[in-house]
Amino acid sequence: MADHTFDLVVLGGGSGGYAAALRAADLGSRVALIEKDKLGGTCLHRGCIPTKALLYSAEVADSVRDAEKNGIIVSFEGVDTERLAAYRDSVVARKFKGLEGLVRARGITVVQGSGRLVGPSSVAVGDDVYTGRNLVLATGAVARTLPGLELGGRVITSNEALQLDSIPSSVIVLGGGVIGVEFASLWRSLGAEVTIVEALPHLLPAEDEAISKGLERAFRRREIDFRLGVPFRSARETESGVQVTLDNGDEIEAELLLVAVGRAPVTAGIGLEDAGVQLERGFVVTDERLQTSVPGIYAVGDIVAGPQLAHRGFQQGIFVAEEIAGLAPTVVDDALVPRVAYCSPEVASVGLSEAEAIARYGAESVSAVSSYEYSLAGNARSEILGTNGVVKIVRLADGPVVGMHLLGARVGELVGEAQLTVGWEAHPEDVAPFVHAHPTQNEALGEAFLKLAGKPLHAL
Amino acid sequence: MADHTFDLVVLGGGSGGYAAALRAADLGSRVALIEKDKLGGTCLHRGCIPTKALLYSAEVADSVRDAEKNGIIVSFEGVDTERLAAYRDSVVARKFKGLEGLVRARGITVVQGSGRLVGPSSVAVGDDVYTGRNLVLATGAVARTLPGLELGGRVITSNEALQLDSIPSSVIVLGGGVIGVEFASLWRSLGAEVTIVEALPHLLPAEDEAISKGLERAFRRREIDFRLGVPFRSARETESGVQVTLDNGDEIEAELLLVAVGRAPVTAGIGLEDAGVQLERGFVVTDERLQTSVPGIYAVGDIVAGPQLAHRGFQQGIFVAEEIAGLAPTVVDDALVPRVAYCSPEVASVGLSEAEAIARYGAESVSAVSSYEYSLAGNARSEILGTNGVVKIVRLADGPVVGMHLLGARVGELVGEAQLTVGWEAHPEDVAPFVHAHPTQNEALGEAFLKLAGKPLHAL
Amino acid sequence: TLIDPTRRSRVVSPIVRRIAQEAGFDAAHLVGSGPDGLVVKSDVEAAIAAMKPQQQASA
Ligand SMILES: Cc1cc2nc3c(=O)[nH]c(=O)nc-3n(C[C@H](O)[C@H](O)[C@H](O)COP(=O)(O)OP(=O)(O)OC[C@H]3O[C@@H](n4cnc5c(N)ncnc54)[C@H](O)[C@@H]3O)c2cc1C
Ligand SMILES: Cc1cc2nc3c(=O)[nH]c(=O)nc-3n(C[C@H](O)[C@H](O)[C@H](O)COP(=O)(O)OP(=O)(O)OC[C@H]3O[C@@H](n4cnc5c(N)ncnc54)[C@H](O)[C@@H]3O)c2cc1C
Repeated sequence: MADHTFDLVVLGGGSGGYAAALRAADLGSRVALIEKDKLGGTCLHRGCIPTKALLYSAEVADSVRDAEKNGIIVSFEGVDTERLAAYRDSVVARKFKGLEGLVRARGITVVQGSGRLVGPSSVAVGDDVYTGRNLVLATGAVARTLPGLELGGRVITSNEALQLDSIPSSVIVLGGGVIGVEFASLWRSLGAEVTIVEALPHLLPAEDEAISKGLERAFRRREIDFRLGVPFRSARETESGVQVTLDNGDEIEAELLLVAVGRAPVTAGIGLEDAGVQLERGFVVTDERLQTSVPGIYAVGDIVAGPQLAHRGFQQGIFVAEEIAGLAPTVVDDALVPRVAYCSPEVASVGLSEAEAIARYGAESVSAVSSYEYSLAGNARSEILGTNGVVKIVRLADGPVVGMHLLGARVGELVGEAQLTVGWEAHPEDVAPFVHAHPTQNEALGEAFLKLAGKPLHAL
Repeated sequence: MADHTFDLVVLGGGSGGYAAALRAADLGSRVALIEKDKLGGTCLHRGCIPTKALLYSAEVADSVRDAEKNGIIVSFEGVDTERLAAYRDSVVARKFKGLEGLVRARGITVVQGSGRLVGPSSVAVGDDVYTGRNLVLATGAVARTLPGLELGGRVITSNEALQLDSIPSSVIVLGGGVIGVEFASLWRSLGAEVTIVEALPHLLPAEDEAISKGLERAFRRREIDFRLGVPFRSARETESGVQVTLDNGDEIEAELLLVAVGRAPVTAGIGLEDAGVQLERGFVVTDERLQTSVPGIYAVGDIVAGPQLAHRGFQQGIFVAEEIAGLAPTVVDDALVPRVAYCSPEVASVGLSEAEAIARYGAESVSAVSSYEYSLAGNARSEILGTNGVVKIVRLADGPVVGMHLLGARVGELVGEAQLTVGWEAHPEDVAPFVHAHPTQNEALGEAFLKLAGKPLHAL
Repeated sequence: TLIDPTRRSRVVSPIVRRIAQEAGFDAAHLVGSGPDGLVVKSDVEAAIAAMKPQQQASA
């Protein structure tokens, strides 16, 4: 048994863990980063990156189908799944190489293997023990399923969905959250018949209702089927596929069933409880500065309850490294973490939905919160792209913008502006003097701000 | 001769004029808007909108050509110029209809005809005289040419270029400014051989040199030819095309010559001098609050020297309407007007180039200004889109960001975030706490801010 | 005291910083009510409101 001593030991090399390691090394710490699989974790290998590569191929397929409308004459001959896979893998490989290079350049010791907490400051990997003045837990999350629904065969998760070597002719997607709608959109673009089953009354139920409804309209136009507000009851494999029964007795059949009902934190069997790290429903409990119940042990990323997003992991990882270095960084506010769903049309948001804002600020008076929806029909660039959608801005009366909600092709890229607006507590009046570039889609944000500031230009 | 009295009379119904009219009407004024051609002016009918529609078709053509790489198998069968034109015209028609609706809804009196100043508060259109307590001049600009270079035949401007009923096999583009590089990019995507001739040493010479150089590299890869730093000497039509001779004696030949050497203000022959409105090199002279030398007469848009952009016209139009209404609006700072070139790759910027910042702030000490270039090679979303480029941020030492400069596919949409950052005088440290959504292109801005704030994440 | 020049509270918004600057003080010198002592817009606005009667009194 060999002992290795570091300033910081990070367990898990995904978005949260590697961000903590990179930033700590940058600040002068000697860092060990323990990873049982591949550096980059879910996001790089089985999450953000491969899905977004495939979704871009889907976007290309859609634009090819519409190309004639734009005067570009093409014939669509199908999807080459081998090239699709090669493209997806090449993007992942290049980012992976970049990450390995970064980690090497910062002098981080990468330990390959499965780690287990063996005390308040030590992690064992096989016979080796890695001791740090501080530990960061970043073991991430894995797809969960519903009680009674066994994974395997034609019942798959995003992991298998990403590795399929053909496009299914039909799919049932269980769960209308981000991962569900992204796969539904992807498969539809590549030719599949898709049905989404969601127990809550809306697709993307965490988003502002106006956005969910708009997405539902758009999906309806794309002939993506969905059953909302009906819980799943059971599924069974048939000869040719999977048959799903809903709680209302309805039966649906398809070639595959994708289970996308959420992701469970990976916190069992790695010695957390023994070391005194408090858990709640499987998530690691932390204070607002991300310290666990054991002083010196921090947790970041998907194992900390909240939005399971890679950039939240980055931000928390950076935070913890700076916190340990005594830099007293700014607390990460989950409400200010931007959210993007890369389905077609895209959804992007930051801050509070209208309902959340009213719940928080509108208790005393209904006029405490106001909102405005600017239709992309008024936006020239969206017209050029042939997309519909909406920009919804939620503000406090005579107060700052507290939420921005976007729907439409490519609006994911507008979330940076939305994030700074909400994060910096801008009033629409602060944005109004800055007339946006014409003809851009970000002009739609500009128009919505102008309207909220009482100065509509291209709107009534 | 009939007399008509209004609160405000606006001469010219382009971006600047109609914005002034809309905002003034909104603020309760009775407004006459005089337009000799079509409401919407250059931008809507011969500028921003039709070019961006065609450039989107060009983008579709490019993505079709690359589609195989993404696993989408298509065969490219060519450009259908009739459908291309129909698409372009349908976008313009829909925006035109929207604008007419807006102008009608705000109760603006539209006067069809050519107007001429006949006093300090009156404009004559044929036999009618329109008198306002205030006048706004907004007659816009038209393409200019070089001395000795006559327009006509195979020597065309953007007006004719937009109406071509076929894609030329080869084109020489005279002028490497925004309009020049956009047409060069468009035609190249649609199959033409293109040569740009620019007397200054760089394409987009008004942009930060790093961006110009990056664009030149990208155009070289696209096999767009260019001759920089060599003035044009002469051109003559041949049987099959146009032959251009450069100052160094080089000769180039192509089917067409597009003259894109700038746009001259439309200020002659409309009674301005007689009414006492001072001109300088053809532009209307105004104070910083856009009032001309005649009290009560204002000028907006391309006739006022400065960046000739539609949204600057909007902003100035809004400003003047509010100024007249006594709202004391914030002065429009030309340096904060965002700029986008919709070539492939796109260019977007706001604020000062590094050279401009050094000239303005760095006189005493070289360390007064610092900058950072983040390569899009580090950005996952750009990798997915298959684009190269750079985000360059210029800041003052321990001070605000004063310029942002972007190159890469789709970066035009990032200019909204850049505009607020520069406009609100944010420090990189203000942005750093807001980790951007992954994987977006706006994350590249986030990374650049992190680096400038001394906290690089995905960078060395 | 409301404004303490030795205080270094956190400010992340250029807008918040500017409103304070225009009112003649540094937002970082306030006690912040945001997460972890962050100075938010309403803190600056409250400070400005609290300063007003004082200014009138001294004028
Ligand atoms: C299909 C899909 C699409 C997604 N798309 C997006 C998106 O577009 N944008 C976005 O922001 N987020 C997206 N996410 C979410 C994102 O992937 C996660 O939020 C992010 O990966 C969480 O980072 P993490 O560091 O907490 O965990 P992970 O990335 O899961 O990393 C945890 C790492 O720890 C390792 N590990 C676990 N236990 C041990 C152990 N005992 N010893 C050693 N190593 C261990 C694992 O091997 C893994 O590499 C997506 C997720 C999925 C599944
Ligand atoms: C090819 C091209 C592409 C462009 N692309 C962009 C872009 O992507 N983004 C951008 O921001 N800008 C772009 N521009 C610039 C933009 O079009 C102009 O900045 C904008 O139109 C200026 O608005 P304006 O109101 O000053 O003038 P104009 O739009 O030129 O409008 C002036 C109007 O006045 C009318 N008029 C003139 N004289 C009289 C008279 N005596 N009586 C009555 N009416 C009169 C004209 O008919 C015209 O309608 C582009 C320009 C061109 C040529």
